Amino acid sequence: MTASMESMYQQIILDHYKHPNHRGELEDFDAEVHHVNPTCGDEVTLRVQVRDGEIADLGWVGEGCSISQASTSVMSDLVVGAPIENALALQEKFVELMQSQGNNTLSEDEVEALEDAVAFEGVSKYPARVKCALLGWMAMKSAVAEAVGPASPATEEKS
Amino acid sequence: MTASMESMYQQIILDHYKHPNHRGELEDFDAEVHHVNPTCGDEVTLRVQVRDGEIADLGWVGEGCSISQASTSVMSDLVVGAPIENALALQEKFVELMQSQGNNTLSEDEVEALEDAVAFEGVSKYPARVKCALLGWMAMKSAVAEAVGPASPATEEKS
Amino acid sequence: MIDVEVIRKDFPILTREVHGVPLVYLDSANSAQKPQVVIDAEAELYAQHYSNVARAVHTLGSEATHAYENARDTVARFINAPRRDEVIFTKNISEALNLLAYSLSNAATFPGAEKFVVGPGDNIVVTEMEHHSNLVPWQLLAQRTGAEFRFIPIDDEGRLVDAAIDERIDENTKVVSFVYQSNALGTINPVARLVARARQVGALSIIDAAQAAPHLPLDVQALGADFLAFTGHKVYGPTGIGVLWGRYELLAELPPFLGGGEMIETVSMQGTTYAAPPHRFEAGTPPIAQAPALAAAIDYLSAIGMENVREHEATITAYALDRLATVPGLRIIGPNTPLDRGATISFTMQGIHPHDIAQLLDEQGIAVRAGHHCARPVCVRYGIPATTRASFGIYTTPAEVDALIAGLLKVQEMFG
Amino acid sequence: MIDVEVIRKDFPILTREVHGVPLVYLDSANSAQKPQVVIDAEAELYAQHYSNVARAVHTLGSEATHAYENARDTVARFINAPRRDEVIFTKNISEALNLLAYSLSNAATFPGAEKFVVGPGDNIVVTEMEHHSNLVPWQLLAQRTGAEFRFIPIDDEGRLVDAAIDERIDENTKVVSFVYQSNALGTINPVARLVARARQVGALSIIDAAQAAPHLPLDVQALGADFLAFTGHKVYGPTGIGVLWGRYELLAELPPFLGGGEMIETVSMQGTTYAAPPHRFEAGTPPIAQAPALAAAIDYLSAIGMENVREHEATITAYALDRLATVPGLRIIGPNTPLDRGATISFTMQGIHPHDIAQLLDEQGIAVRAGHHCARPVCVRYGIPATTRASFGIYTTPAEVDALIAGLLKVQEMFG
Ligand SMILES: Cc1ncc(COP(=O)(O)O)c(C=O)c1O
Ligand SMILES: Cc1ncc(COP(=O)(O)O)c(C=O)c1O
Repeated sequence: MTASMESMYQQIILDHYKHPNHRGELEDFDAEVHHVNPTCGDEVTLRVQVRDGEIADLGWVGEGCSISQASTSVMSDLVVGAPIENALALQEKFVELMQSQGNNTLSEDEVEALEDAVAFEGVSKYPARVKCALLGWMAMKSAVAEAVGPASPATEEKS
Repeated sequence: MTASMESMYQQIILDHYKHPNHRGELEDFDAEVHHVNPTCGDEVTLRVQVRDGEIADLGWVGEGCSISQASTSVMSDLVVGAPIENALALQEKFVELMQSQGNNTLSEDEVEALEDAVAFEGVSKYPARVKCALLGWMAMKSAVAEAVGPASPATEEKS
Repeated sequence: MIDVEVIRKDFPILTREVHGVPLVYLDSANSAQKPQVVIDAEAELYAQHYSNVARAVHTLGSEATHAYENARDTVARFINAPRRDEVIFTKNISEALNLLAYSLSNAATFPGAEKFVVGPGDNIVVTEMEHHSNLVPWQLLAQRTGAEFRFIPIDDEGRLVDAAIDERIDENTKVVSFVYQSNALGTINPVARLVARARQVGALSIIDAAQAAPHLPLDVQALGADFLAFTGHKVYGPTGIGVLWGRYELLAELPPFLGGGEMIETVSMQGTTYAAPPHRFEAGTPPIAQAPALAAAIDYLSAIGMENVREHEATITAYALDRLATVPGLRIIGPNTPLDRGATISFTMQGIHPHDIAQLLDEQGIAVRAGHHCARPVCVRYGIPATTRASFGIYTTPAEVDALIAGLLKVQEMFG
Repeated sequence: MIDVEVIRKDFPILTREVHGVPLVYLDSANSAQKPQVVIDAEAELYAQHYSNVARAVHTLGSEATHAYENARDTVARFINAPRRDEVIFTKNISEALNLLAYSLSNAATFPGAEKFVVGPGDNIVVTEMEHHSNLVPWQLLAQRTGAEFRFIPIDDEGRLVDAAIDERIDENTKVVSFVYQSNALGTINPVARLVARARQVGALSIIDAAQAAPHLPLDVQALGADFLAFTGHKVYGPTGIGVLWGRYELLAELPPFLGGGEMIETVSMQGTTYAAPPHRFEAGTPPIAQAPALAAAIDYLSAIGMENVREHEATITAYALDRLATVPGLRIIGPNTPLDRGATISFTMQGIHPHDIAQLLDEQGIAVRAGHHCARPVCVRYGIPATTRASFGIYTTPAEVDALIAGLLKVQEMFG
């Protein structure tokens, strides 16, 4: 394996792809979203449960390349149990990383907070694949917005 | 004047422009045509009189650049009194000369037959001006066709 | 046979390394690389003979016009067009196909163009294997006019269902537009059969030759269709230029598409009359520098000889099909024998997404494409999200096919 | 001030001779010459980083995409666009203007685009000094939709008749499209006034900045119009590329124009959904190599500074107007003072046809244009068949103006 091959397909990504976390359908949930990447056909269906301003649980099923599947798995690990605010802040940082075209300017702290998600940095050089890496993160953001949003007063009661 | 300036604006062209031949309205004619070069606004109205298979007379009026005016004058000199067949053959040779893009392959005899019209050879290098040089010749061809054509049985009687 | 090693020297990019390994470019169906003569033709025009064309009466204008119009002659010879003024320059083949679709809908309000009108009750037929550029323009035309949009389905091998040709193309068909060689499957379609059926019902026939032009000799007189189009960047030419060829009698009556400079005869505020073809369809400043560069590409191909190109690519394709058959879990999408197919091979591999395959091949220096190749209905037809596609050209060597096979095996190992 | 002699060294063609004399290129309004950096940018992309864009997942694809999308950023900065995705690449400005005209007529059959529909009772307003590329598309739109085509007349000095602005643009006006700087007259129009009036009546405003972009700083936010377009080859960039800028909210709702690869979101035989701007309007393979070359041209201009460009050209123009006034029988068509006019001067000379003038100047190495400059209504307005036009750019020197004057006097002598 060449050095860049490693950078792109770090063991982390392949591991998550082969053994994804939080994969499965959540029974008890506040919102469900279905996101598709039309250019490559990757898709994910994601459910979240929100309690006391935290993402209490999250489950997803999907089809797609290793990048989209592994990224969704990594994202799940990072946000389950996290305050919504932190999850969305992480999401923003991840989007930034993906749009960096290989020249990220994140601080060390930010890099640390992204944990395994930093493995996807190499993807940012490939515009066609950035969307794959973002698929799960975008779905999470939509689902959380739906679960807590003003459009969903039901959620208000629960919090 | 540079050599090429001379080749393009030979004295012949300027002379014909300043003193055009056969300019004027023919009273007794078999056909009249009006041709316009829409790209530069040059125009010519041309009348012919056909007798015994010959262009007995021709007259024209027009507006335009020296090339279109001089070319029409030169053409008139060449075809008045000529058998229609010869006039049309000359017209074809002139079109050929104009489409030669500066590399004409006419024989010496053909060149000789074109007389003053050979002065326009330099024009063939300028696509935008070829139409100017052809204006009068095209008008002559149309007018003759109209005068003798099957569409005009009146002409039949006259011949 | 052609000498690939000699040819490769003409393409500067082929000496490049990618991720520290020599480039193996197997994505020519997406876009072909450029020989130095093409790059030079464009640069030389700018450095020595540039000016706007047609409108100028000065020397540079006449030189640039000459170069531009010479390119039209070159294209006419390349496709054996009976007349040079049947060759229209567009920006790419997508524009060429849209030009036709818009000219047809413009017929509804254009005096004298009644015979081209398409409307409710009429239908437009394409195939299930079209590139989006020969599919969406016709869907949009149907939407604008109320005509029906239809397609001829494909079978499991990636060939048109023959029986459907006579059925889908019927008395109400106004347009039959189809791809000569499929960019997604490699299939070469029965052009004569489709053109004959179109003619039988009085429909216009249009050939998308984007993938045929780089690979086989084209002869519009022998093909017999009404229109044919191709795109410069796939025939080793520059981007920014495409070609539409059409029968002169049809072009002469077709309403204009884009309005602007140079496509007019005379303009007034009360109304405008239009120039004769091809200028009627070339509004605005054309691809002045790209036309001679396209001509250089065509001259380059012609010097090799299109029959030699076809032969070379047939050999490579047969070799690649044989070798790919040895890769476990690999499935060819499209014809898996060399018969009636071109040098473009799509496939899937058990359990590995095409995007992962392509990316991991790239890490080994091998450029292939992954996705639906702008022909999503093909993927839908075979129930797959995407394919990986390797496509070959005049510079492709058997060693590059070997590199592809080795690369695929390595990918399987990583995902194993 | 800028150092013209230094600039001239960047343009290889300026060392050329024509008819044995050094070239004096005074036809930049027709098309500008190219600095070496522009020629090199295109050549380098082909030789080192070429591949199709967007669709590829390999390294060359990512490099080419990067270069292409970077060019979009460069253009966005050049015109101070608030968002990069408001910048659409077309083949030239003619396509950009037609794109708008067709998107508007497509609104009639495009669900959700009702607000853009144009039809009987509505009107479309241009000016009497439009280039055919900003005139014919609107005539054709009127023809397709039944809307009325109107124009704002010009006065004897080549300026818009101010009173007509409020009169012609009325409550039924849907589109006001006008030239910023006239290519035939040199006039710079009152943009703010026209945009304000269009906004007042709820019409879309469109600026043809083909002749403004090379000469003065452009700021779409300050100009306030809804759309603005320009063309690559006039800003010292390559042929084969143009730019349409539009407000994002409008682009987001505008129906597509050309259908094909890369402008879609998802395609099926039953129907298609479209990508977000700018991709929705960029069907097919874009001008991949031309985009970085255009960016190189813009970077080149920006390094000089557009304020410096304007200042240099104002000086040359004032000088040329002074000198031309000394030529007997010469009449300026358009403003004959430097106020609100650009570096493009049209004129006639008593008794000598413009074609003859241009040809005889060419024989002296001086390239000017003669004709109606694709703005025939202007010639009709002044009752002349054509004009001779000298136009200046960043590389024009006072000595070249002197050569023009001497050349004109020589022409008069020949015809005397
Ligand atoms: C004012 C104006 N608009 C539009 C155009 C058309 O530009 P293009 O031919 O590049 O489309 C031109 C130049 O020819 C022009 O001067
Ligand atoms: C069969 C076919 N048709 C049309 C196209 C569109 O070509 P372009 O993008 O150059 O318009 C392509 C290539 O992308 C193709 O393969």
